[in-house]
Amino acid sequence: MELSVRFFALYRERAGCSVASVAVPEGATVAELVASVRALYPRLAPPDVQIVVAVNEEYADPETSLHANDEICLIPPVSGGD
Amino acid sequence: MELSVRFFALYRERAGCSVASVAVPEGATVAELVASVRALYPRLAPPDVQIVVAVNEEYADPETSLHANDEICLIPPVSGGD
Amino acid sequence: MVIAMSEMIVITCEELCPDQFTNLVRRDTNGAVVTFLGTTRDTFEGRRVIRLEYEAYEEMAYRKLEEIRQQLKAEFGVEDVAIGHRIGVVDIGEISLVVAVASPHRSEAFNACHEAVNRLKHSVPIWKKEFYEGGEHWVACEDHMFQERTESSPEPLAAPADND
Amino acid sequence: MVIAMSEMIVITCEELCPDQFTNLVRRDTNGAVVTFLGTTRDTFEGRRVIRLEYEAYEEMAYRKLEEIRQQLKAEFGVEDVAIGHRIGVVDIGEISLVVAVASPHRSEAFNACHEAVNRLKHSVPIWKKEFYEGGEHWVACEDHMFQERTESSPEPLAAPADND
Repeated sequence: MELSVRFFALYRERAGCSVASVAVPEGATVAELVASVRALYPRLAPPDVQIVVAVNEEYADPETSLHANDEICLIPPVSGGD
Repeated sequence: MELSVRFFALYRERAGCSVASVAVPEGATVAELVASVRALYPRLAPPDVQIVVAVNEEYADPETSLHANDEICLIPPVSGGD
Repeated sequence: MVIAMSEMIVITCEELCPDQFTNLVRRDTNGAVVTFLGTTRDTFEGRRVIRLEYEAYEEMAYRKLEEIRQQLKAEFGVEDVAIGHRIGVVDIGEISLVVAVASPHRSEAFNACHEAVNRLKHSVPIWKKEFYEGGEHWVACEDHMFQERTESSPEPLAAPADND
Repeated sequence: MVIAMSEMIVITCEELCPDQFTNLVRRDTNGAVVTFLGTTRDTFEGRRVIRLEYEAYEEMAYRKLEEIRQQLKAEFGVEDVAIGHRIGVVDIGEISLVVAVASPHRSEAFNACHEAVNRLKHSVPIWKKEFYEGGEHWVACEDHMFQERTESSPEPLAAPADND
Protein backbone atom coordinates (compact mmCIF):
# COMPACT_ATOMS: atom_id res chain seq x y z
CA MET A 1 0.00 0.00 0.00
CA GLU A 2 1.00 3.61 -0.57
CA LEU A 3 1.07 5.70 2.59
CA SER A 4 1.26 9.44 2.71
CA VAL A 5 3.85 10.64 5.22
CA ARG A 6 4.13 14.23 6.46
CA PHE A 7 7.37 15.83 7.60
CA PHE A 8 7.70 18.73 10.00
CA ALA A 9 10.39 21.20 11.01
CA LEU A 10 13.90 19.70 10.72
CA TYR A 11 12.61 16.56 8.98
CA ARG A 12 10.72 18.70 6.45
CA GLU A 13 13.88 20.66 5.68
CA ARG A 14 16.05 17.55 5.46
CA ALA A 15 13.56 15.67 3.30
CA GLY A 16 13.15 18.75 1.13
CA CYS A 17 9.36 18.28 1.09
CA SER A 18 6.35 18.37 3.41
CA VAL A 19 4.76 15.14 2.31
CA ALA A 20 5.95 11.94 0.60
CA SER A 21 4.25 8.83 -0.70
CA VAL A 22 5.89 5.67 0.63
CA ALA A 23 5.16 2.10 -0.49
CA VAL A 24 5.01 -0.55 2.25
CA PRO A 25 3.44 -4.06 2.45
CA GLU A 26 -0.15 -4.29 3.71
CA GLY A 27 -0.13 -4.34 7.55
CA ALA A 28 3.41 -2.98 7.78
CA THR A 29 4.49 -1.62 11.18
CA VAL A 30 5.65 1.86 12.09
CA ALA A 31 9.22 0.51 12.34
CA GLU A 32 9.01 -0.88 8.80
CA LEU A 33 7.63 2.39 7.49
CA VAL A 34 10.43 4.33 9.16
CA ALA A 35 13.00 2.01 7.53
CA SER A 36 11.45 2.70 4.12
CA VAL A 37 11.40 6.45 4.73
CA ARG A 38 15.04 6.38 5.85
CA ALA A 39 15.96 4.52 2.65
CA LEU A 40 14.28 7.24 0.59
CA TYR A 41 15.70 10.13 2.65
CA PRO A 42 19.05 8.98 4.10
CA ARG A 43 19.91 12.44 5.46
CA LEU A 44 16.76 12.60 7.63
CA ALA A 45 18.46 11.49 10.85
CA PRO A 46 21.55 9.51 11.88
CA PRO A 47 20.96 5.75 12.30
CA ASP A 48 21.20 5.87 16.11
CA VAL A 49 18.41 8.46 16.38
CA GLN A 50 14.95 6.97 16.85
CA ILE A 51 12.41 8.73 14.67
CA VAL A 52 9.13 9.35 16.47
CA VAL A 53 5.97 8.76 14.47
CA ALA A 54 2.42 9.96 15.03
CA VAL A 55 -0.42 7.93 13.55
CA ASN A 56 -3.81 9.59 13.40
CA GLU A 57 -2.65 12.41 15.68
CA GLU A 58 -1.35 10.10 18.42
CA TYR A 59 2.22 8.99 19.21
CA ALA A 60 2.64 5.42 17.94
CA ASP A 61 4.85 2.50 19.06
CA PRO A 62 7.25 0.96 16.50
CA GLU A 63 5.11 -2.24 16.54
CA THR A 64 1.89 -0.45 15.58
CA SER A 65 0.36 -1.82 12.35
CA LEU A 66 -0.49 0.69 9.68
CA HIS A 67 -3.54 0.88 7.45
CA ALA A 68 -4.34 2.66 4.22
CA ASN A 69 -5.54 6.23 4.86
CA ASP A 70 -3.74 6.47 8.22
CA GLU A 71 -2.54 10.01 8.87
CA ILE A 72 1.20 9.53 9.39
CA CYS A 73 3.63 12.22 10.51
CA LEU A 74 7.31 12.14 11.42
CA ILE A 75 7.79 14.09 14.62
CA PRO A 76 11.21 15.66 15.32
CA PRO A 77 12.17 16.19 18.98
CA VAL A 78 9.80 18.74 20.52
CA SER A 79 11.23 22.10 21.47
CA GLY A 80 11.73 21.83 25.21
CA GLY A 81 13.09 25.09 26.51
CA ASP A 82 12.93 26.62 29.94
CA MET B 1 5.27 61.25 77.46
CA GLU B 2 2.16 61.30 75.28
CA LEU B 3 2.31 58.87 72.37
CA SER B 4 -0.03 58.86 69.46
CA VAL B 5 -1.27 55.36 68.64
CA ARG B 6 -3.06 54.41 65.40
CA PHE B 7 -5.61 51.62 65.13
CA PHE B 8 -6.46 49.68 61.99
CA ALA B 9 -9.25 47.37 60.85
CA LEU B 10 -10.75 45.38 63.75
CA TYR B 11 -8.82 47.38 66.36
CA ARG B 12 -10.05 50.62 64.84
CA GLU B 13 -13.63 49.44 65.02
CA ARG B 14 -13.28 48.10 68.57
CA ALA B 15 -11.50 51.22 69.80
CA GLY B 16 -14.10 53.36 68.06
CA CYS B 17 -11.37 55.66 66.75
CA SER B 18 -8.39 55.67 64.36
CA VAL B 19 -5.91 57.33 66.65
CA ALA B 20 -5.56 57.77 70.40
CA SER B 21 -3.17 59.68 72.66
CA VAL B 22 -1.70 57.46 75.37
CA ALA B 23 0.42 58.60 78.32
CA VAL B 24 3.39 56.38 79.24
CA PRO B 25 6.60 57.02 81.25
CA GLU B 26 9.66 58.21 79.33
CA GLY B 27 11.44 55.14 77.77
CA ALA B 28 8.42 52.87 78.21
CA THR B 29 8.47 49.62 76.24
CA VAL B 30 6.04 48.39 73.63
CA ALA B 31 4.65 45.92 76.20
CA GLU B 32 3.99 48.76 78.66
CA LEU B 33 2.30 50.82 75.97
CA VAL B 34 0.08 47.89 75.00
CA ALA B 35 -0.93 47.47 78.67
CA SER B 36 -1.92 51.16 78.82
CA VAL B 37 -3.86 50.91 75.57
CA ARG B 38 -5.67 47.80 76.82
CA ALA B 39 -6.62 49.65 80.00
CA LEU B 40 -8.13 52.48 77.93
CA TYR B 41 -9.85 50.13 75.46
CA PRO B 42 -10.65 46.89 77.28
CA ARG B 43 -12.68 45.46 74.36
CA LEU B 44 -9.73 45.69 71.93
CA ALA B 45 -8.67 42.04 72.27
CA PRO B 46 -9.01 39.22 74.82
CA PRO B 47 -6.15 39.05 77.40
CA ASP B 48 -4.63 35.90 75.86
CA VAL B 49 -4.25 37.54 72.44
CA GLN B 50 -0.90 39.19 71.85
CA ILE B 51 -1.31 42.58 70.19
CA VAL B 52 1.26 43.18 67.48
CA VAL B 53 2.75 46.67 67.32
CA ALA B 54 4.59 48.46 64.54
CA VAL B 55 6.98 51.25 65.46
CA ASN B 56 8.10 53.54 62.65
CA GLU B 57 6.69 51.17 60.01
CA GLU B 58 8.52 48.11 61.34
CA TYR B 59 7.26 45.24 63.51
CA ALA B 60 8.54 45.78 67.06
CA ASP B 61 9.38 43.40 69.93
CA PRO B 62 7.58 43.87 73.28
CA GLU B 63 10.91 44.97 74.85
CA THR B 64 11.49 47.79 72.34
CA SER B 65 11.82 51.18 74.05
CA LEU B 66 9.61 53.96 72.76
CA HIS B 67 10.46 57.59 72.15
CA ALA B 68 8.41 60.72 71.67
CA ASN B 69 7.33 61.15 68.01
CA ASP B 70 7.55 57.40 67.27
CA GLU B 71 4.92 56.35 64.76
CA ILE B 72 3.04 53.63 66.62
CA CYS B 73 0.34 51.41 65.11
CA LEU B 74 -1.57 48.44 66.49
CA ILE B 75 -1.60 45.72 63.83
CA PRO B 76 -4.43 43.17 63.87
CA PRO B 77 -3.69 39.73 62.39
CA VAL B 78 -3.00 40.09 58.69
CA SER B 79 -5.53 38.67 56.30
CA GLY B 80 -3.96 35.39 55.22
CA GLY B 81 -6.23 33.72 52.73
CA ASP B 82 -5.49 31.18 50.05
CA MET C 1 -6.97 58.15 43.59
CA VAL C 2 -3.71 56.24 43.24
CA ILE C 3 -1.76 56.03 46.49
CA ALA C 4 1.23 54.42 44.79
CA MET C 5 4.77 55.54 45.52
CA SER C 6 6.92 53.52 43.14
CA GLU C 7 6.26 52.37 39.64
CA MET C 8 6.69 48.73 40.66
CA ILE C 9 4.53 48.82 43.80
CA VAL C 10 1.01 50.19 43.57
CA ILE C 11 -1.60 50.51 46.30
CA THR C 12 -4.77 51.94 44.85
CA CYS C 13 -8.51 52.37 45.32
CA GLU C 14 -9.06 51.95 41.59
CA GLU C 15 -9.51 48.83 39.48
CA LEU C 16 -6.28 46.92 38.88
CA CYS C 17 -5.30 46.20 35.29
CA PRO C 18 -3.15 43.02 35.12
CA ASP C 19 -1.49 43.98 31.83
CA GLN C 20 -0.02 47.09 33.44
CA PHE C 21 1.99 44.96 35.90
CA THR C 22 2.90 42.26 33.40
CA ASN C 23 4.26 44.88 31.03
CA LEU C 24 6.24 46.59 33.80
CA VAL C 25 8.42 43.50 34.28
CA ARG C 26 8.76 42.30 30.68
CA ARG C 27 12.26 42.57 29.20
CA ASP C 28 13.86 41.20 26.04
CA THR C 29 16.27 39.20 28.23
CA ASN C 30 13.40 37.24 29.81
CA GLY C 31 11.69 34.14 28.56
CA ALA C 32 9.05 33.84 31.28
CA VAL C 33 6.53 36.09 32.98
CA VAL C 34 4.19 34.73 35.66
CA THR C 35 1.28 36.91 36.75
CA PHE C 36 -0.92 36.11 39.73
CA LEU C 37 -4.36 37.62 40.20
CA GLY C 38 -6.21 37.43 43.49
CA THR C 39 -9.92 37.89 42.85
CA THR C 40 -12.91 38.18 45.15
CA ARG C 41 -14.65 34.83 45.47
CA ASP C 42 -18.40 34.64 45.93
CA THR C 43 -18.05 32.24 48.87
CA PHE C 44 -15.72 32.07 51.86
CA GLU C 45 -15.78 29.30 54.44
CA GLY C 46 -19.27 28.29 53.37
CA ARG C 47 -20.79 31.77 53.42
CA ARG C 48 -22.08 33.70 50.44
CA VAL C 49 -19.91 36.81 50.11
CA ILE C 50 -21.41 40.05 48.82
CA ARG C 51 -18.23 42.13 48.63
CA LEU C 52 -14.85 42.61 50.28
CA GLU C 53 -13.31 45.72 51.72
CA TYR C 54 -9.56 46.11 52.16
CA GLU C 55 -7.90 48.47 54.59
CA ALA C 56 -4.17 49.17 54.59
CA TYR C 57 -1.61 50.82 56.81
CA GLU C 58 -0.40 52.29 53.58
CA GLU C 59 3.05 53.64 54.41
CA MET C 60 4.13 50.38 56.04
CA ALA C 61 2.36 48.19 53.45
CA TYR C 62 4.33 49.97 50.74
CA ARG C 63 7.60 49.42 52.62
CA LYS C 64 6.81 45.74 53.22
CA LEU C 65 5.86 45.15 49.58
CA GLU C 66 9.08 46.79 48.42
CA GLU C 67 11.00 44.63 50.92
CA ILE C 68 9.38 41.46 49.52
CA ARG C 69 10.18 42.64 46.00
CA GLN C 70 13.87 43.13 46.84
CA GLN C 71 14.06 39.82 48.75
CA LEU C 72 12.65 37.85 45.84
CA LYS C 73 14.97 39.46 43.32
CA ALA C 74 17.94 38.53 45.54
CA GLU C 75 16.79 35.04 46.57
CA PHE C 76 15.37 33.76 43.27
CA GLY C 77 17.47 35.79 40.87
CA VAL C 78 14.38 36.94 39.00
CA GLU C 79 14.64 39.97 36.76
CA ASP C 80 11.85 42.04 38.29
CA VAL C 81 8.70 41.92 40.41
CA ALA C 82 5.70 44.28 40.26
CA ILE C 83 2.91 44.24 42.83
CA GLY C 84 -0.46 45.95 42.87
CA HIS C 85 -2.92 45.81 45.77
CA ARG C 86 -6.35 47.31 45.65
CA ILE C 87 -7.89 48.73 48.81
CA GLY C 88 -11.41 49.86 49.60
CA VAL C 89 -14.44 48.02 48.22
CA VAL C 90 -13.71 45.12 45.85
CA ASP C 91 -16.80 43.53 44.33
CA ILE C 92 -17.20 39.82 43.52
CA GLY C 93 -15.00 38.74 40.62
CA GLU C 94 -12.85 41.86 40.79
CA ILE C 95 -9.08 41.83 41.30
CA SER C 96 -7.64 42.71 44.70
CA LEU C 97 -4.04 41.66 44.05
CA VAL C 98 -1.69 41.45 41.07
CA VAL C 99 1.85 40.05 41.32
CA ALA C 100 3.94 39.86 38.13
CA VAL C 101 7.39 38.25 38.04
CA ALA C 102 9.72 38.01 35.05
CA SER C 103 12.76 35.79 34.73
CA PRO C 104 14.94 34.30 32.01
CA HIS C 105 13.57 30.82 32.89
CA ARG C 106 10.15 29.72 34.04
CA SER C 107 10.83 27.80 37.26
CA GLU C 108 12.22 30.82 39.08
CA ALA C 109 9.34 32.96 37.87
CA PHE C 110 6.71 30.48 39.15
CA ASN C 111 8.47 29.94 42.49
CA ALA C 112 9.14 33.62 43.16
CA CYS C 113 5.59 34.64 42.24
CA HIS C 114 4.04 31.99 44.52
CA GLU C 115 6.38 32.96 47.35
CA ALA C 116 5.60 36.66 46.84
CA VAL C 117 1.90 35.99 47.43
CA ASN C 118 2.63 33.83 50.49
CA ARG C 119 4.89 36.43 52.09
CA LEU C 120 2.52 39.23 51.27
CA LYS C 121 -0.34 37.47 53.06
CA HIS C 122 1.77 37.04 56.18
CA SER C 123 3.62 40.29 56.66
CA VAL C 124 1.96 43.16 54.80
CA PRO C 125 -0.43 45.23 56.94
CA ILE C 126 -3.50 45.01 54.74
CA TRP C 127 -6.75 43.70 56.18
CA LYS C 128 -9.73 42.17 54.48
CA LYS C 129 -13.30 42.62 55.67
CA GLU C 130 -15.85 40.27 54.26
CA PHE C 131 -19.45 41.36 53.85
CA TYR C 132 -21.71 38.36 53.61
CA GLU C 133 -25.42 37.77 53.78
CA GLY C 134 -26.40 38.75 57.32
CA GLY C 135 -23.14 40.18 58.60
CA GLU C 136 -19.57 41.26 58.25
CA HIS C 137 -16.27 39.86 59.39
CA TRP C 138 -12.59 40.84 59.48
CA VAL C 139 -10.80 37.89 57.91
CA ALA C 140 -8.06 36.31 60.08
CA CYS C 141 -8.73 38.75 62.93
CA GLU C 142 -11.89 37.04 64.12
CA ASP C 143 -11.21 33.52 62.88
CA HIS C 144 -9.34 31.96 65.76
CA MET C 145 -7.74 34.87 67.55
CA PHE C 146 -10.76 36.14 69.43
CA GLN C 147 -12.95 34.01 71.63
CA GLU C 148 -15.02 37.10 72.28
CA ARG C 149 -17.62 37.35 69.53
CA THR C 150 -19.22 40.57 68.36
CA GLU C 151 -22.96 40.83 67.73
CA SER C 152 -22.39 40.49 64.03
CA SER C 153 -20.00 37.56 64.28
CA PRO C 154 -20.64 35.03 61.55
CA GLU C 155 -22.46 31.75 61.75
CA PRO C 156 -21.01 29.71 58.90
CA LEU C 157 -23.33 27.63 56.73
CA ALA C 158 -20.79 24.83 56.77
CA ALA C 159 -18.29 24.28 59.59
CA PRO C 160 -14.79 24.78 58.16
CA ALA C 161 -11.90 23.21 60.04
CA ASP C 162 -10.05 26.41 60.86
CA ASN C 163 -13.01 28.48 62.04
CA ASP C 164 -12.98 28.65 65.86
CA MET D 1 -5.44 34.08 10.45
CA VAL D 2 -6.56 32.31 13.61
CA ILE D 3 -6.26 28.53 13.38
CA ALA D 4 -8.01 28.03 16.72
CA MET D 5 -10.60 25.31 17.15
CA SER D 6 -11.89 25.77 20.69
CA GLU D 7 -12.39 28.88 22.73
CA MET D 8 -9.95 27.61 25.40
CA ILE D 9 -7.18 26.44 23.06
CA VAL D 10 -5.83 28.84 20.46
CA ILE D 11 -3.07 28.27 17.91
CA THR D 12 -2.55 31.41 15.91
CA CYS D 13 -0.18 33.35 13.66
CA GLU D 14 -1.28 36.61 15.25
CA GLU D 15 -0.04 38.40 18.36
CA LEU D 16 -1.24 36.81 21.60
CA CYS D 17 -3.09 39.03 24.07
CA PRO D 18 -2.63 37.69 27.63
CA ASP D 19 -5.81 39.33 28.97
CA GLN D 20 -7.90 37.33 26.53
CA PHE D 21 -6.79 34.05 28.14
CA THR D 22 -6.88 35.34 31.71
CA ASN D 23 -10.44 36.52 31.20
CA LEU D 24 -11.50 33.21 29.64
CA VAL D 25 -10.80 31.35 32.90
CA ARG D 26 -11.96 33.94 35.46
CA ARG D 27 -15.06 32.97 37.43
CA ASP D 28 -16.73 34.43 40.52
CA THR D 29 -16.08 31.13 42.31
CA ASN D 30 -12.30 31.52 41.93
CA GLY D 31 -9.87 33.40 44.11
CA ALA D 32 -6.74 32.85 42.05
CA VAL D 33 -5.67 33.15 38.43
CA VAL D 34 -2.10 32.38 37.36
CA THR D 35 -1.04 33.39 33.85
CA PHE D 36 2.24 32.32 32.28
CA LEU D 37 3.77 34.11 29.31
CA GLY D 38 6.59 32.62 27.30
CA THR D 39 8.42 35.39 25.48
CA THR D 40 11.24 35.40 22.96
CA ARG D 41 14.55 36.02 24.69
CA ASP D 42 17.29 37.90 22.93
CA THR D 43 19.87 35.23 23.82
CA PHE D 44 19.82 31.44 23.83
CA GLU D 45 22.73 29.28 24.94
CA GLY D 46 25.11 32.17 24.57
CA ARG D 47 24.01 33.24 21.08
CA ARG D 48 22.30 36.50 20.18
CA VAL D 49 18.88 35.60 18.85
CA ILE D 50 17.30 37.71 16.10
CA ARG D 51 13.88 36.05 15.98
CA LEU D 52 12.15 32.72 16.49
CA GLU D 53 9.90 30.82 14.15
CA TYR D 54 7.44 28.22 15.38
CA GLU D 55 6.00 25.42 13.28
CA ALA D 56 3.16 23.18 14.46
CA TYR D 57 1.52 19.96 13.44
CA GLU D 58 -1.63 21.87 14.11
CA GLU D 59 -4.32 19.20 14.31
CA MET D 60 -2.30 17.08 16.72
CA ALA D 61 -1.00 20.08 18.69
CA TYR D 62 -4.58 21.14 19.28
CA ARG D 63 -5.52 17.63 20.48
CA LYS D 64 -2.49 17.45 22.78
CA LEU D 65 -3.18 20.87 24.26
CA GLU D 66 -6.80 19.92 24.91
CA GLU D 67 -5.58 16.65 26.49
CA ILE D 68 -3.25 18.57 28.83
CA ARG D 69 -6.08 20.94 29.69
CA GLN D 70 -8.39 18.08 30.66
CA GLN D 71 -5.63 16.25 32.59
CA LEU D 72 -4.84 19.32 34.67
CA LYS D 73 -8.48 19.99 35.48
CA ALA D 74 -8.83 16.39 36.68
CA GLU D 75 -5.48 16.09 38.50
CA PHE D 76 -5.29 19.49 40.19
CA GLY D 77 -8.99 20.25 40.53
CA VAL D 78 -8.53 23.65 38.93
CA GLU D 79 -11.56 25.44 37.55
CA ASP D 80 -10.30 26.01 34.02
CA VAL D 81 -7.23 26.25 31.81
CA ALA D 82 -6.80 28.30 28.64
CA ILE D 83 -3.78 27.96 26.35
CA GLY D 84 -2.62 30.07 23.44
CA HIS D 85 0.39 29.25 21.25
CA ARG D 86 1.64 31.51 18.53
CA ILE D 87 3.22 30.02 15.42
CA GLY D 88 5.19 31.58 12.59
CA VAL D 89 7.65 34.40 13.23
CA VAL D 90 7.85 35.69 16.81
CA ASP D 91 10.14 38.68 17.27
CA ILE D 92 12.28 39.36 20.33
CA GLY D 93 10.18 40.28 23.38
CA GLU D 94 6.97 39.01 21.82
CA ILE D 95 4.78 36.33 23.38
CA SER D 96 4.85 32.81 21.97
CA LEU D 97 2.86 31.08 24.72
CA VAL D 98 0.10 32.00 27.17
CA VAL D 99 -1.22 29.58 29.79
CA ALA D 100 -3.93 30.84 32.17
CA VAL D 101 -5.23 28.73 35.07
CA ALA D 102 -7.97 29.66 37.53
CA SER D 103 -8.74 27.96 40.82
CA PRO D 104 -10.51 28.71 44.09
CA HIS D 105 -7.10 28.65 45.86
CA ARG D 106 -3.68 29.78 44.69
CA SER D 107 -1.48 26.70 45.24
CA GLU D 108 -3.39 24.57 42.75
CA ALA D 109 -3.36 27.40 40.22
CA PHE D 110 0.43 27.85 40.48
CA ASN D 111 1.14 24.11 40.36
CA ALA D 112 -1.22 23.36 37.49
CA CYS D 113 0.05 26.29 35.41
CA HIS D 114 3.70 25.30 35.90
CA GLU D 115 2.89 21.68 35.06
CA ALA D 116 0.92 22.76 31.98
CA VAL D 117 3.99 24.48 30.58
CA ASN D 118 6.24 21.51 31.39
CA ARG D 119 3.91 19.00 29.71
CA LEU D 120 3.38 21.25 26.74
CA LYS D 121 7.11 21.47 26.10
CA HIS D 122 7.43 17.68 26.13
CA SER D 123 4.45 16.37 24.22
CA VAL D 124 2.95 18.99 21.94
CA PRO D 125 4.22 18.83 18.34
CA ILE D 126 5.34 22.43 18.00
CA TRP D 127 8.91 23.19 16.96
CA LYS D 128 11.00 26.26 17.49
CA LYS D 129 13.58 27.50 15.03
CA GLU D 130 16.03 30.04 16.27
CA PHE D 131 17.52 32.61 13.93
CA TYR D 132 20.71 34.01 15.37
CA GLU D 133 23.55 36.09 14.06
CA GLY D 134 25.19 33.93 11.42
CA GLY D 135 22.82 31.00 11.26
CA GLU D 136 19.66 29.18 12.18
CA HIS D 137 18.90 26.20 14.34
CA TRP D 138 15.93 23.95 15.20
CA VAL D 139 15.86 23.96 19.01
CA ALA D 140 16.01 20.48 20.63
CA CYS D 141 16.26 18.76 17.22
CA GLU D 142 19.89 19.67 16.65
CA ASP D 143 21.05 20.07 20.24
CA HIS D 144 22.12 16.57 21.17
CA MET D 145 20.11 14.30 18.91
CA PHE D 146 22.18 14.64 15.75
CA GLN D 147 25.89 14.09 15.56
CA GLU D 148 25.67 14.98 11.88
CA ARG D 149 25.96 18.74 11.59
CA THR D 150 24.50 20.81 8.80
CA GLU D 151 26.43 23.64 7.16
CA SER D 152 24.55 26.18 9.22
CA SER D 153 24.93 24.38 12.52
CA PRO D 154 25.65 26.83 15.29
CA GLU D 155 28.92 27.63 16.95
CA PRO D 156 27.92 28.92 20.37
CA LEU D 157 29.71 31.98 21.76
CA ALA D 158 29.80 30.32 25.17
CA ALA D 159 29.81 26.56 25.70
CA PRO D 160 26.58 25.60 27.44
CA ALA D 161 26.53 22.30 29.32
CA ASP D 162 23.80 20.60 27.32
CA ASN D 163 25.00 21.52 23.86
CA ASP D 164 26.78 18.46 22.45
